[in-house]
Amino acid sequence: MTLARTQTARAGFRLAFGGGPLPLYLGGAILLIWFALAVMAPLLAPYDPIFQDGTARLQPPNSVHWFGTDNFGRDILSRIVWGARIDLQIALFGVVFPFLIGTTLGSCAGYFGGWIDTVLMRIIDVVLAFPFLVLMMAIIVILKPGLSSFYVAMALVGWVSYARLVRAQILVIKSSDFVLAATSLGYSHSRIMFRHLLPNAILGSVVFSMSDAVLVLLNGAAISYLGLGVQPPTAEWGIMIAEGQSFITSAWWITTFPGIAIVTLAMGFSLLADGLGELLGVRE
Amino acid sequence: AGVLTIGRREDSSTFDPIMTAQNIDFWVFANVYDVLVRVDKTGTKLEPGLAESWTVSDDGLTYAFTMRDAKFSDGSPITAEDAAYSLTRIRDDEGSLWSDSYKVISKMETPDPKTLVLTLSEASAPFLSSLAMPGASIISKAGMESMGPEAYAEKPVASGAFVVEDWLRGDRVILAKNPEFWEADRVSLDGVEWISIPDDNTRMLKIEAGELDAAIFVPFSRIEQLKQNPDLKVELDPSTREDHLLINHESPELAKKEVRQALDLAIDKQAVVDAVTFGIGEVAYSFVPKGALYHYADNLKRPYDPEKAKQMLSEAGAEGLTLDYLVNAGDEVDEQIAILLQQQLAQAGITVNLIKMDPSQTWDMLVAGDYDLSVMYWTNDILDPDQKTTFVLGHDTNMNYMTRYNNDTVKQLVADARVEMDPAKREEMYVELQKTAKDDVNWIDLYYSPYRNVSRANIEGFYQNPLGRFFLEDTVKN
Amino acid sequence: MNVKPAPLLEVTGLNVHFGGTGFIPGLRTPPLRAVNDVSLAVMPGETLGLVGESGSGKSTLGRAILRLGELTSGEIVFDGTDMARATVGDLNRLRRQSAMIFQDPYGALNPRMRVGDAIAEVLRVHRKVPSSRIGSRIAELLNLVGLDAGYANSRPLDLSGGQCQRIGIARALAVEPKLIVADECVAALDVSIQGQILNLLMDLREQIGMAIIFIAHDLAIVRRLCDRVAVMYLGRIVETGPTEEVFTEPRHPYTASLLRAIPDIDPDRGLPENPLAGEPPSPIALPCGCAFHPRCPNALPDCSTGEPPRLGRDGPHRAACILPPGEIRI
Amino acid sequence: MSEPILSVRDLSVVAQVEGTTHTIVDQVSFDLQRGEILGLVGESGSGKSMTSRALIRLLQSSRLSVSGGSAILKGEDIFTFDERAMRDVRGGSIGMIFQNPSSHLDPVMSIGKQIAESIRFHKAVSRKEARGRAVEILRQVGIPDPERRYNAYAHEFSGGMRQRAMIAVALACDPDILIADEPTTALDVTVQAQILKLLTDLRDTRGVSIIFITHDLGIVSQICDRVAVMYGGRIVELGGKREVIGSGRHPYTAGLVACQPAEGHPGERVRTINGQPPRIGHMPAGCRFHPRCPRVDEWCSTVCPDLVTSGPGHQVACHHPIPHTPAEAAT
Amino acid sequence: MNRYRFVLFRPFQLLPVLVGISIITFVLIRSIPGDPVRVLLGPRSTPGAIERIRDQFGLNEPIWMQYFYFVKNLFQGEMGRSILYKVDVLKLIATRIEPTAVLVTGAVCLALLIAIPLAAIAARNRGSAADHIIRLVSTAGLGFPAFWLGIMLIIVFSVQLDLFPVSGYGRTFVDKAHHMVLPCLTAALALSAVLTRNLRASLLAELNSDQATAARARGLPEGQVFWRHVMPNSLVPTINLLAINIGWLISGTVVLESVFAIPGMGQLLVRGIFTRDYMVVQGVAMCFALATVLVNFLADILTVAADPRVKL
Ligand SMILES: Nc1ncnc2c1ncn2[C@@H]1O[C@H](COP(=O)(O)OP(=O)(O)OP(=O)(O)O)[C@@H](O)[C@H]1O
Ligand SMILES: Nc1ncnc2c1ncn2[C@@H]1O[C@H](COP(=O)(O)OP(=O)(O)OP(=O)(O)O)[C@@H](O)[C@H]1O
Ligand SMILES: [Mg+2]
Ligand SMILES: [Mg+2]
Ligand code: NI
Repeated sequence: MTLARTQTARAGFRLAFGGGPLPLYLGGAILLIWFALAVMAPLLAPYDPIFQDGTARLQPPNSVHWFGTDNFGRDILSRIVWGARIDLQIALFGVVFPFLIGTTLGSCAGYFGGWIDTVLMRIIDVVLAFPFLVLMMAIIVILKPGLSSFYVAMALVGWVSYARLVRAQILVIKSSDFVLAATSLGYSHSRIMFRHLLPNAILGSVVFSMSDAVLVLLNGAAISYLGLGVQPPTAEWGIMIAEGQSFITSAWWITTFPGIAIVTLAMGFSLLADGLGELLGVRE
Repeated sequence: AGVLTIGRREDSSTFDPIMTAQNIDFWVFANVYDVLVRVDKTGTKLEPGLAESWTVSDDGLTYAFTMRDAKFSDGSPITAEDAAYSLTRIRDDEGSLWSDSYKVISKMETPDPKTLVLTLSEASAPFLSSLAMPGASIISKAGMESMGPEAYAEKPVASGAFVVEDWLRGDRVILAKNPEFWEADRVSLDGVEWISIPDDNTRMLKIEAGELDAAIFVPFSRIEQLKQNPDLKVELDPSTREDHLLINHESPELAKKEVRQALDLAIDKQAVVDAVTFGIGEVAYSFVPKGALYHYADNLKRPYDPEKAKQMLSEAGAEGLTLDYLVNAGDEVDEQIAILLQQQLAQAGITVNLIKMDPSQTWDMLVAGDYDLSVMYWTNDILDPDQKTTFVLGHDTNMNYMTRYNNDTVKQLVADARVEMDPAKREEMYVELQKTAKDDVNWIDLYYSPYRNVSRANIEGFYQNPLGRFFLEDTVKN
Repeated sequence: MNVKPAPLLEVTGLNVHFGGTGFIPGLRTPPLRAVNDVSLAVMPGETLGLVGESGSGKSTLGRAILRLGELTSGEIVFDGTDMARATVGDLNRLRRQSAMIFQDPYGALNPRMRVGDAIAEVLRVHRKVPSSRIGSRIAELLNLVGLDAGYANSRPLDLSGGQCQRIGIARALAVEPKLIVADECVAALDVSIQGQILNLLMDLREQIGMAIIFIAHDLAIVRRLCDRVAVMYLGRIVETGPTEEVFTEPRHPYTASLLRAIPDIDPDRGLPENPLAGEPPSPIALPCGCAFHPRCPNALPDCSTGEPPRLGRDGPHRAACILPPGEIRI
Repeated sequence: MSEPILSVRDLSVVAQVEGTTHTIVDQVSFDLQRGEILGLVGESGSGKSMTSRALIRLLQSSRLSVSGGSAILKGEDIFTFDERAMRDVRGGSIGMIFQNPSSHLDPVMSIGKQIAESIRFHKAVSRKEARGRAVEILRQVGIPDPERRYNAYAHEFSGGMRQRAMIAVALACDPDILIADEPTTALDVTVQAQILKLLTDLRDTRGVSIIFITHDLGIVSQICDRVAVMYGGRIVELGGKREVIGSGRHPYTAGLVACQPAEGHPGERVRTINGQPPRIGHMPAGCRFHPRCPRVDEWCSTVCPDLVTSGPGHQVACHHPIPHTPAEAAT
Repeated sequence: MNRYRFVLFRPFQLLPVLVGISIITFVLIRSIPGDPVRVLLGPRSTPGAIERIRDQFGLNEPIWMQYFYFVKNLFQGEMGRSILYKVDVLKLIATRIEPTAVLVTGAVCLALLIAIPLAAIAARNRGSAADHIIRLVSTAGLGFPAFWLGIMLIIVFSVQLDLFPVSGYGRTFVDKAHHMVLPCLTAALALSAVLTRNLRASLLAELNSDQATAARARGLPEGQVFWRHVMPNSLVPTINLLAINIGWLISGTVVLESVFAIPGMGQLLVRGIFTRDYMVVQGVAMCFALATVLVNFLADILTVAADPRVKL
């Protein structure tokens, strides 16, 4: 019976809150640590992340340079700590803009339907059919390589996932009774959309945005590998891996530590996504 | 005997010699085609190729070549007519990338199949050198006419040591020994495979794993480590490559010679050599590369002196200078140099903004003069210094290699040197040019670097001359 | 004879079709006729029961009347205006004078809004009371549906089904409607709660005098609550009339089968001997003639041909059946 | 009276919620005779489904567990069975008919295959034979054209046919007991009547015993032989349908009967039971019904009454049962 | 058969997508600063030569004329000449399409081979150590940059263990399969991480579904319930996830082909972008788009085949 089912769902909701999903805490903790490192980078980093020490090039991890140094004699640990600032920023902005654009367009399409929906779905088809790394490369090259272009490209390419997700959600919720009730009570479109539809439709996207952050980070790294990422000598993990590529067999530490950094941050985000999904009962 | 497999960064794009300007293609052309006149192994002398001998008229306008008894890979003889056809094509064909360099030929005659007579419109000292360029490779007239350019570019009729057996686009070029080659007994290999492996790491791992006989473009960073490996031989062959820092003379502060000299002083080239080339390169001091014809070994070597640089800058009223530095995105070495120079110039009080750009776009910006500094490199295509000098100092159509360097005396001197046929006098003129360029700081010479190749221990004679030609006809696989 | 008052709602020839898309004629899917040529009228203050089996189009009709779903054709005259061709202003008037109560008490409330906010929202949108009085009006409304004013602070998920249903009703009452459409509003509730809601509706009807269209498939409830009843079968109204008359003297064989199938609480009466046989036909491919004829125990050869019989015209009790009244037994 | 086919004693089910243990089904005991239909009534959340699920040892969640009691099926306690033996009970001895056939049938496997699948698992028969039997069962439950419908999927059936298919699946291995958990709640009355007829026919022809879970007292009085009324996880009254529905002695049973809308005249207010049903975690102490009970006193709120015999085959759990006859009431 | 009706209509819906893609690529690649001819000529370019070659490739025409020629050529079965390779792009693609197709299909198959058992183990032992490990590993697997992972696999499996060739594509069937194991594995690892997580979630939901309970109530053993009733129902969303990710996977080949020196379309495309070889980029992008669209189409057919309820 519907009633019984709702009650069980409700119990599940509370259960999740009370007991708390482990991934949520774990993911949250990882992100928090990175966030703290990023904020306190000036205090924590032992060296200037861009200072080149000609006498200390390619040193393996030792007591002076815990994570070793790169081919310019820059301290890897300091670069990773400072890099956290950029990478968190990448994860944030790389998600926020697509999220905003995607949810707006997706909810309009889902709510109004008709030709708006048709046009938008066709555009989404086109963007999806395009190999997106290539699209991003092209956009970045047009705008000139760098972080801000990366954000723009990410926004132009990444919104489709959110649009699809929100649209699908809106379509489901649109036909639910409480939206019908809102219509029957004579509420305006904007009120129904912003007060009733979106708050309920957006959960899935919020959870998705966490795992999307992982993809954004990796995209950033791939873009750096192809040479279109942040401007040198900025410390950023993707570019550190890319620069350390040529030393992968001779000086493993240059790529391994930023690699681990990316993986842990990515894990933090996916764990958080898992936990949030479990908590809010959202499936990807 | 055996097939030599060589790993390189990219695959060939064509086998039509006139359609490309890329080393990657040229280096294979030299295996497949022969030229009238060759550059020798040391890269300092010309020697006979398909032309057995030649005479030059006193006014330097008429060249008479006697053709050797040689055959194309299809068995037909290589005649003077084929040679004339090849040169006409490079001069006149619509798609030719090199026509400008051969416009000087005004007339080609083939009185008999063994004789080719070329008449020039003006005397040209570098002319003979330019015939050694792979673009001027001798192709089969009959073959080209019957196959059409597209098919010929795919599977050419060869005049060189090897013939294209198969070409797996994007992957590898498979060459087989050409039994009809006039020096066929010199060739020991049964064939050659040029394999494209874009990733530097993968290429090195592949040769370490023994899946390749040789690999070219060894990254500087790997040389030391590869040398440790007893199964491998790392070859550092002198090249004509020179890396330099372009300066835009039209940007207001940089128009002053003193400022440019201060920049030169502020750059620690040895540090670049150490950090970027791992000590393998050598500090450069002239635009004519070391070991090349007319290189001036005593040219001025400005010391690294950031204090003096600072002082000169303030004297020139260019304190707190801020410069835009264009970096080629995706080029590891370029990025490394940029990062180093940024820190060095900062010590002389110069702020450098790195602007990373996709290479094709950097090119546009350089042409448009939208930059202050940028790193570029040059390798010679021909033996004679004229080609590079003209591009760099001769006020050619490319604004002196985009530097917009402007010195009329130099310009005149370049033109004079081109037509001067006396080697001793030419040498003097080129020394003068090198001195002036250095004084004017047309650009900043950074370093010379060798070709870096690695081969398995059982490979012998895997050698590249300074112009980049591989002598695979002498390579032996044991 | 006194003058017959004008009906509050008069529906004429209403059709709602779903689907029927496809631009290549051969492959086009036929439309699903969820509501098929329906006409009915509701007087002010009257309670009309709408019964029929699942999928017969009751909800669709209820929504179409309130213009909450698309409609294909027909007229819906509400308080003198044809809402089928309404302007935005007319629609707003309809919204201010009508309301809907839903089957799923949880589903009808936004899970993210507090109860009080949900009611306040209605009051604010329709400017029913000055904002200073909103708080007290919410308390009033909650009291009206038998809830403590303290419930204003709770969220729907913390309430029981019966409480939620009351909130839904309170919110519907906030617009002070002349017409309420209640779509199976007690079907999801426990038996012991059902009665509470029914009583509430009866109380409210007496106090406020609104008209109710009560959709249900529980005939016992309809008999208890409604003044008149309309029976639907596959998108059509097959019988309509005063409740007691229909229940005691059904004129359509389908109504009769329905009444027969009601499980009786009397332990001495067993199962009906021969329940209605067969499955309802697919609403996409309606049979020729009377849609009920394949299952009709009284079917005549004529029933399977021609146009489906129309609802009779005379008197309050009408049926769409060619059999003469009185032929049909319960 | 013959030996009951199933005898449940003191069955309790507990749930772990937020670290605390709640008893959801509390010491439920009843017998099921061969060929009998036992009605299990009570409102939503009273533990009807939980009781039936416990009998096939398939509680929906790992947080739920049977905490005590026994269920003797043909002389053996099924709570002592291992997983293998339990599989034979499920489908073999006890068939389950669920309320919502559309979600309880595998949407991507054809109906016939699902029946044949369980036949093949319980009986060593060939694929072909299983198919033949499946078609036969489909015919028995009144699916027209069963050979063709064998390959149909659940979504291609109407609601009534789906419920028949569900019954067919439960019947696949000729079980002795059918547990029908609200099998008609989602259906309309006409179809409901068909299904009820089918179930009573099955009882009459095959002699299966049926536990019929519902909250519709009308259905109970039409088809059941005996009724158990549940409230808050306990059986509060158990007896023949005439005794329980006609003259229920527990105030809750009486209230339930009284609040049927059919009981009364048009326009008249429906009689109701005050208050709300208890929710899990908020179970009142003492008698679970006492906060809503008209006959409550202090005793009710402290001591939980046991199910005691109050007449032939009639048990009630109340400190103050409604008297049988006016005479009894007077004393 | 009515359910497969969409097969007839879908091609019409694809057309606007392809037109959209072609226009976007056409405009996009041409709006990237940089001149293909200048790239072709390198440092020795002179304005005269540039003009001449531009004329030869029709690059001096207005852009809409170029598009018109492109479409016209398309109808004649040509895609225009590559500026760098001087042959028709279609011919280039023909030689390059196989490795990429093999890479993508191999990766998908391998990913499924990895994901299905892992998800099955995780879901059937929810909350166990195995479940946690699988979830953690798949979460971590998502975070590895492909180019880094690729090199690591080469070092371990090719250089150290000498099991697979370092790079390249191979010529005979067996040889090709041997060469493609590592690249496919690299792509599959990330993909299987996504799939495992998702499939696990679907499986869990489906394991708790009513129909699974009903199957258990029929006395079916857990294994049978799982593989016959739970898995088939969970695979449909996974198929769709795979289809959605196919674009991502195809993009991934760009990096992988460069790491593993596979002569595929990804490399062609990257070089095309960097050398501004308009026609190549155009052709390859269209090809990729077509592939994405076809894969989605295929996924639709599979979904319809796997789930009798679905109508499209
Ligand atoms: N949005 C829709 N699109 C297509 N068909 C629909 C839609 N809504 C309803 N239908 C169909 O219209 C018919 C009537 O549906 P409706 O919900 O009105 O029936 P109902 O009488 O309210 O049934 P129930 O008693 O189950 O609520 C059904 O066959 C249904 O499948
Ligand atoms: N997974 C669960 N965990 C904890 N409690 C549960 C769970 N599932 C059900 N319950 C609780 O168990 C109690 C009994 O539920 P049950 O499903 O047996 O009721 P029911 O009488 O069958 O009701 P309905 O008429 O709604 O089917 C309810 O209070 C319910 O909230
Ligand atoms: Mg309805
Ligand atoms: Mg239940
Ligand atoms: Ni119910």
